[in-house]
Amino acid sequence: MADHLSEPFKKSAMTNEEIMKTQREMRIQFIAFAFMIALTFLAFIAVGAEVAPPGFVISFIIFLAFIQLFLQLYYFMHLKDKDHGWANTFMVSGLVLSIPTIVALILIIGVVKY
Amino acid sequence: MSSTQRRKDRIIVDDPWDGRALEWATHTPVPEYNFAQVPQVRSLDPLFYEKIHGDGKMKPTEPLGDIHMPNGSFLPFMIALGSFIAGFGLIMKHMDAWINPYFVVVLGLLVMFGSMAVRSWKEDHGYHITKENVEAMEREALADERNR
Amino acid sequence: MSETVDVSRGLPAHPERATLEGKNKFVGFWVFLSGEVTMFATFFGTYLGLRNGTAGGPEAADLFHMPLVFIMTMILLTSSLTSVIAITAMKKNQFKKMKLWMWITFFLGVAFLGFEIYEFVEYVHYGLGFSTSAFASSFYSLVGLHGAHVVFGLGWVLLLLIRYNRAGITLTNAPKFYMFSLYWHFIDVVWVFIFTVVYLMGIGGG
Amino acid sequence: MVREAAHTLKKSLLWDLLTTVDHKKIAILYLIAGTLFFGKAGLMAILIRIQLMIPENTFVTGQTYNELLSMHGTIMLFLAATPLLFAFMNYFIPLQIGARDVAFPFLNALGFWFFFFGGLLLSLSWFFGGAPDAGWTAYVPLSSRDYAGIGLDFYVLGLQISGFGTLISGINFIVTMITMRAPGMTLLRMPLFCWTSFITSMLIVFGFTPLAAGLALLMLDRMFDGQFFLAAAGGNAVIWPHIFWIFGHPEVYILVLPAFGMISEIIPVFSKKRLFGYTAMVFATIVIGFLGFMVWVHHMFTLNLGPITNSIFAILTMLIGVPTGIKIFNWLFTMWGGKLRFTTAMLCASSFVPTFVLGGVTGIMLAMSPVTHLYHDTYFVVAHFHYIILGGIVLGLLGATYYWYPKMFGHCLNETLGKWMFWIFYIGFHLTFFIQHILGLIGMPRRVNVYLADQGWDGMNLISSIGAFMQGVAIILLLINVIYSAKKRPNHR
Repeated sequence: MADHLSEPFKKSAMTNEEIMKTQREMRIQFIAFAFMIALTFLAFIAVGAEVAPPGFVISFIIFLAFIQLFLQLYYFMHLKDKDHGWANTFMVSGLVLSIPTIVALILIIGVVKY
Repeated sequence: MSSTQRRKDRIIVDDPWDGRALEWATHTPVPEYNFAQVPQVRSLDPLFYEKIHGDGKMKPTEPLGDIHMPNGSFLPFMIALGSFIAGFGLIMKHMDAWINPYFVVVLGLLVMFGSMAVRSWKEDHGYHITKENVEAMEREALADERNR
Repeated sequence: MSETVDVSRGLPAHPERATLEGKNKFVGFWVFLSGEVTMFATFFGTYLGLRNGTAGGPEAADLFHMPLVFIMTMILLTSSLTSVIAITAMKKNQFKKMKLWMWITFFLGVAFLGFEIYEFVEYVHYGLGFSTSAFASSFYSLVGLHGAHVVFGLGWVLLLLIRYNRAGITLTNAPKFYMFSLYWHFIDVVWVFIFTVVYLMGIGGG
Repeated sequence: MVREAAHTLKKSLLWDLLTTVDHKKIAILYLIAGTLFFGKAGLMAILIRIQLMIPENTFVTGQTYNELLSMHGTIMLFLAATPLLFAFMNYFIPLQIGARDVAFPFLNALGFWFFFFGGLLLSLSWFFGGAPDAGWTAYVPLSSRDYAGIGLDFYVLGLQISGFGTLISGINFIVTMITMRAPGMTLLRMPLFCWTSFITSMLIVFGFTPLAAGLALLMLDRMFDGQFFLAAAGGNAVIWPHIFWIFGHPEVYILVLPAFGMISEIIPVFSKKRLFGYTAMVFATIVIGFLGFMVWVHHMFTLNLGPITNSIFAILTMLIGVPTGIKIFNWLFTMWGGKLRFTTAMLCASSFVPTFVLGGVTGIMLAMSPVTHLYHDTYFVVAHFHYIILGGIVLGLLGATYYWYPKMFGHCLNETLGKWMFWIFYIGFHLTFFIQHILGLIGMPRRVNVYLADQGWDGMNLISSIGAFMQGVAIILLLINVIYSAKKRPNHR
């Protein structure tokens, strides 16, 4: 029991199919990484170029950040996989409950009264 | 045998209120492994269901066997003690302390994170209560129940 | 309660979740991360609420330099990828490869941390102390909290790498490495929002 | 002695308690520590009532009064109610779902010790220059360096540490209920106590993290001269109440939901009927948990944040009445036509229902933002939340104590003493707090340490204090019962 738990393995129990799947996943993760780099570039350029009005630029880069969030969570952290139901439940709950917090701390701190 | 005697007097009945949920299905006092065999749940209010549709005992899902249990540890106390020392050190900033408060803070953090590191470093797989022990304990509990 | 794992066939495809203990850690760590989301949200909210409160001190647009932030972002994003590679190697039972990529992740993290410390020192030089203004306080506490997470993560992975230097991949350390990689990705996610909300919005006005 | 000998080297009891990771022993530790803090904070409440018994009393000074008041609130919520609930959650969640232990036994112990040392740190404040004195909400600038002494430092760090413990335990309970359920125990077969504890733990995860952030801000502000709350440096004092109540409102549900669960366990057993509308109960719990996060601004209606803000939060607050109402009716329908046995546990559980309705109705009244300006910071508010906390949480805890005591300690508590305790407590409770509704409506502000004789408040305050003494007597009766029953071992079936 206990000896099994700290014993290294000689081989992997992966089937060929699973190895293929892992490799496919790796490819997808490289693509996701490329996307993330591209999105970062885009965000920096959008701000650095100073062509668009700030209001638009800000909503644009925040949108890009949310795409990156999605890529990280669902591809790098495997939230898209099976057996992640509870992980999804909690992560989505956390993100949803963060929204009123952030909105309140920006908008309703008594500076402007809505 | 004096402690058996003591327990016999003390423990009155496993299920005094005619309960419905699983907690009334184990012995009293609850053995450290809770259930010798993990019960099969067949309905909401599982124990009540067995009282109506079965023999009033939970059906087991597994044969009696070794039971894996976690080891006790002093580290939780140490980790919390470390945080306490660090916290007190921070407060000492506002006292006329004879010692540099940051010394206390660092000491506390060392105790805290050091204990965490020890926890991570030492592999602790717990221990097993052997099948024989479990059987003996169960027999004893049943005998207690009959003697009441 | 690892009785269910058939050890003779070799490392299971998901070693981090093969035992009940691993599965517990897996679920528990995700719950912990979701709690971290709301904690960081509070810090982000505080920063966003106070970022115009400069009280005559230095402002965001005067301080932040795009190139530095860009390099830091790239380093952290890359370290996120390297930890993914390490975990894939772990699943395939390639211990040496996993170790290599975990070390690379570690050093990328150290580089990031170095830049962050350099950056903070620089800002203090420009007159942005912690108690200069509400903007300064909330900036340092948000970015500093992220930095503290990085420090903790680095200490954690260093400990794991030293402890399991020769151990190979076991059912005990696989969950640990996996949880570290989740943590590291999470740090990266937070940084994505920091560079967007703090730095780019600071430079881009608004 | 096989049962005790199994894998135990001869260890002393103290060492066993310091190192245990067994959920049942940790539960007992929580119970003892929680009872001690409960007794301490209860004593403070009695002292407060002694001070307010007669007009212009000089029993304690204003400063001491402030400290008593702040510590009473802080200890009761963080260090008494929470661990007492955790005691029952720790003991009965694994048993009710058919597990051998919680998911992380080590973290379970860690959670307890964090809580314990946090509480210890907070209590040390009495010996190092005064307890916190800015109310349990510690609003800035009252709690800033300029106005508050070292007590607030103890408040910030003590709560931070005990908050870690609570958070760790919350995560632990969640994972236990996700992965450790016995075969056949589907989610919708979990006992309602487990369900409410699950939602409570979720609220802990999402509520205690903002608290940790808020306390960190206050700590930075006080210890390292941060400028979060000072308008002169660009800060904003409204940040703190926001963060505090983003945590603080869910905190109320963190405490009351397990009490709901206890009531939902007790009522079916003593009605000999299954719980009416189990599924509706579960979903009502989830909805309450979610809405609990969306209403915090109703604590800040008088901060003048604007009419639209106030309206939105007023409406959301009133919405909570709907799932709560579902629960109330389900309890009533469970009892309806059942074979009722009025044991002490059942007395507590059934009297919980009307008491909680009273607290809920005043909650709806307070949710109306225009009228709140009249009620705000009066004894009406005090009466409202004590009806929720004492009439809800404490009655639930008392019921659970009488109900689960035989499982935890092997013998029942004496019923005659129990019934005396219940009636003295119940009558005392209503004497104390019902009258405070009226006191509040005729204008007595909360948190004052003296009042003048000719304001028409004397008689009512006297009655209120007498009620408080009765509650104290009731709790002493409970302790006597514990000792008495350990000797006599009564049996009931």
